[in-house]
Amino acid sequence: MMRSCQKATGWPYSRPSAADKRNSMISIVLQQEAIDTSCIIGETGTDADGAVVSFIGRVRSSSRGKTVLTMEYETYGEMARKQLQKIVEEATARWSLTDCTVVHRYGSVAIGEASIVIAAASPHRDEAFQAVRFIIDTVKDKVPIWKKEFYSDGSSWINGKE
Amino acid sequence: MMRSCQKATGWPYSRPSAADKRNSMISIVLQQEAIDTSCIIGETGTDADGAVVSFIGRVRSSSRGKTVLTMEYETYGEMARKQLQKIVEEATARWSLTDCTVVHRYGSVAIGEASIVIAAASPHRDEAFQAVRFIIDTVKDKVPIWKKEFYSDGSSWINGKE
Amino acid sequence: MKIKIKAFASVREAFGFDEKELTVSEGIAVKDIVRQITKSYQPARDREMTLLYSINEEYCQDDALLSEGDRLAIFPPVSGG
Amino acid sequence: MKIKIKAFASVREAFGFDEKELTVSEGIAVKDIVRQITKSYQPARDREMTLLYSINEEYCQDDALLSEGDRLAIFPPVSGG
Repeated sequence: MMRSCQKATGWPYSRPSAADKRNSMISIVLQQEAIDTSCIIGETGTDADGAVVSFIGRVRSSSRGKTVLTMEYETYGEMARKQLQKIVEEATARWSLTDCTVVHRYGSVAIGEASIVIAAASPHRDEAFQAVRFIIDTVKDKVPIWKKEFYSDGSSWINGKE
Repeated sequence: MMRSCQKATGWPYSRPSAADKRNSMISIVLQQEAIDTSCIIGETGTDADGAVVSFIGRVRSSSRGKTVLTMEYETYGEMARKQLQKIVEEATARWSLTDCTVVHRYGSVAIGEASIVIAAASPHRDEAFQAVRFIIDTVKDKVPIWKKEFYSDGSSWINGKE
Repeated sequence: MKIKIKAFASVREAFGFDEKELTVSEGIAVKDIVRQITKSYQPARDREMTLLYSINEEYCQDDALLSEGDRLAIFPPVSGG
Repeated sequence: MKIKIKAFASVREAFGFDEKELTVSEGIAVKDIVRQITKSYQPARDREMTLLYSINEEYCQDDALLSEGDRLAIFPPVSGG
């Protein structure tokens, strides 16, 4: 399901899935460009959806007491997309989402910019809340992406959850 | 805290509060105009925030088996603003939010349009998720706003939670 | 003493007004006013609606007492969001 | 048989390569390959990193066996999001 706002950038990825059969829409994108957050959130959901819940993960200016100048994300692209697809399919089936989009950046991401955006739509709010929470928690646990923080006096890989 | 995207429309409301003293930003808006969802979500949060969670409540095309043509929201404005402010102040204090915006519409709202947008920013995601969930649940329970659904063959007030 | 009464949504339609001023006796309770209103508005009584109340924009119970100049609001369970 | 090895993030830096082809004996396990690599890359062994593995883009344990043409990836705990 290619959306207008993703045509210009990124890497839309879709394949036939259990979710598709129930007329759910799933979009998984890994991209180097800045994420057009508004566009993604605004275009998620149909007239049957009463709720759109979204999560925006942003690069913070400080991390464990140190001032972060910039962040670099490295990804194992093929595996990251497979894992993301699996996670979103599971969430879609479990909470009967009608529409779900996940966009994750790689490469250099500036302070305040979004590193990840998740948007999920469902007829009622409880499902969308639970699904988005599940997706971000599972992404942080399973998807092969790593961040490296750059400080004025060096840099450091973040291994695992902070 | 007046934001650029709210200047044109709506009714920004703020008063000195416990939350303000901790440098949190709170915006409460009741407006008749369509909500600029992207703008609100995009402008919520600072460089210290790693997470922005948002909830968009939208008018659904069907409700308990009936096709809804349009929705009308009636509000007790003065009390609704007081209640919203109280709810958001409580959430801000309880989950240490740095920034939180709630915009609710009144008057006629078309199918697919947002009736409410809530956006909350915090350094870590757990707080923002919990706060947004608390706010929407409490809004639906406490804030004096009522909706009336219009069908092809009549209309119906929705009293209390569906 | 004088008080202001507001009604909203289905209650407003049942009562047939959205705002009116009423002259009532000192220290009257919310429920006495409601009884008086629903007596004269037959449709409202028939519906047996759940009613909520606020005085000066704060929720109150039906045994709350009113003072000169108070704004009493009567409305059904809310359904915003 | 030939397999492809990929390394990421801190493991990539410690190993000093991001991708290489290796000729190994049939039915070798992930841990045997890792032992061989960390032997020749002193810094990696010193760090005592927690390592995660995948074969052909699916997570696996270190006792998983490799087949001709497999893509083995070795990386530290993930930190995306």
